[in-house]
Amino acid sequence: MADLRILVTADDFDLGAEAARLEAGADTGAVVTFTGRVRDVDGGLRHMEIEHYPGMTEVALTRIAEEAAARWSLAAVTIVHRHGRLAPGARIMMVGTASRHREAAFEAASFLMDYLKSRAPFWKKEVTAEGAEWVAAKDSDEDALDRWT
Amino acid sequence: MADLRILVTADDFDLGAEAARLEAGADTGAVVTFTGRVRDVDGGLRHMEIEHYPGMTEVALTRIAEEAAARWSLAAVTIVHRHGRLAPGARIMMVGTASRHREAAFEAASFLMDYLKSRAPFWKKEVTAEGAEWVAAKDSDEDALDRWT
Amino acid sequence: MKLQVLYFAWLRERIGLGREEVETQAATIADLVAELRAREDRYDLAFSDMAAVRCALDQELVPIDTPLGTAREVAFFPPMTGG
Amino acid sequence: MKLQVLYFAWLRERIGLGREEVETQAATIADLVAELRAREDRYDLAFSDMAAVRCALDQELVPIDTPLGTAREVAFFPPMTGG
Repeated sequence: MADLRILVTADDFDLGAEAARLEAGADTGAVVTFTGRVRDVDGGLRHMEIEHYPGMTEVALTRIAEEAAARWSLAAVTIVHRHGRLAPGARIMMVGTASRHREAAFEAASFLMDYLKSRAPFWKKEVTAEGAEWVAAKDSDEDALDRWT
Repeated sequence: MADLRILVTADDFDLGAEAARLEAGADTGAVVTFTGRVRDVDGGLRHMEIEHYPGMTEVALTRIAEEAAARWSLAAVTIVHRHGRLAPGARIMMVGTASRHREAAFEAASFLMDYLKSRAPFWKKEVTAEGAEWVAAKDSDEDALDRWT
Repeated sequence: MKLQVLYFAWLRERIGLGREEVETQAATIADLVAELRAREDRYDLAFSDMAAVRCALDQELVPIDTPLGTAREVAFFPPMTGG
Repeated sequence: MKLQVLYFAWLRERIGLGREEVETQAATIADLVAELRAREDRYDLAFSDMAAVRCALDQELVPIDTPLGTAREVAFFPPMTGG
């Protein structure tokens, strides 16, 4: 069974340390990580606020990780997601997968991201000089799930 | 134009530092990394030796990175590949991509790996108690290129 | 029965609270929404576009017509935007 | 003409050297291989299965029937196994 690590935190995380943890098994040949970060496209972003649903968040992320581990041969899965106030450039979240082979590690990481985007209870709000606005969900994110069903 | 970083080295590398470098642009929302590592499946591996073709290696890796940057909208591409003697568990190489969106970062990283496997002049040799053996190329690695053409 | 009802993101902001205890005889989540909307304008406004509302029953995503059954917690929120 | 000829991995091991200067009038890489095979058994052995040999001309992967032209460096090696 894959080693699952789920972390929901206000704090920043250390990608190098998370990757080192993923690499730990003797049979792990491939580690893929995805890191999401607060973009500041127009230069006007003061900060981002991420709200979540404590309790359900951990349950939802664990379920998504378990689903990935059931579909691909994985030694380890990591999901870290921050909440609270994040400055432009800050890391928001990461997923990581460890496997024998690159295909499984890549596909599982992509799967985790697609499900996390639309099925984990996080909501982003962007605060600019003009005010605050909740980020709208994209149809393309919902559509991305189709390729896994 | 994407920021390309190509490094061929005998030394280990710091994935966290490489990822931080990839994250540097204001417009980067997504960073994907792949790390390859010496597996010891049967417990009998003493070490791996990686030979390469100095001169051609850098040219080939740069060309692969440029091709990825031409196909996807990327802020940065990193390829690091080690050579020489590597112990079981050691990191062999990494690729990293930075983009606005996750799809481009994932696809480009997968593309880089597929080309690097079959088009960059590296050769792996496994040394066990029984002797030394050059790793055979896999048909599946050659076939993996088909999806990009 | 007594239910914990939770609101997130702009639903929380429009209704003006994140959690409340509700006494209800509603059979389904949709019935509960109808009861809440009848209460006060802020609820009516928050739930005016149900296509933009998702719900969870005891922390599991479910359709709006799901029976409340013996659930203890219902949550309402917009489509998720994590990652 | 004078060419730098390089060998890697098991080609290097079978031939017993990694690099040599070769004086040749060969028109193509395939012609050069034929010349080398005629020289000594160790070359003949190394090049006995050309399906397992790849080549580069001035550090660029090319087919075996590529003309040598004004190239200065030819390399022979098995299929690559990086990554």
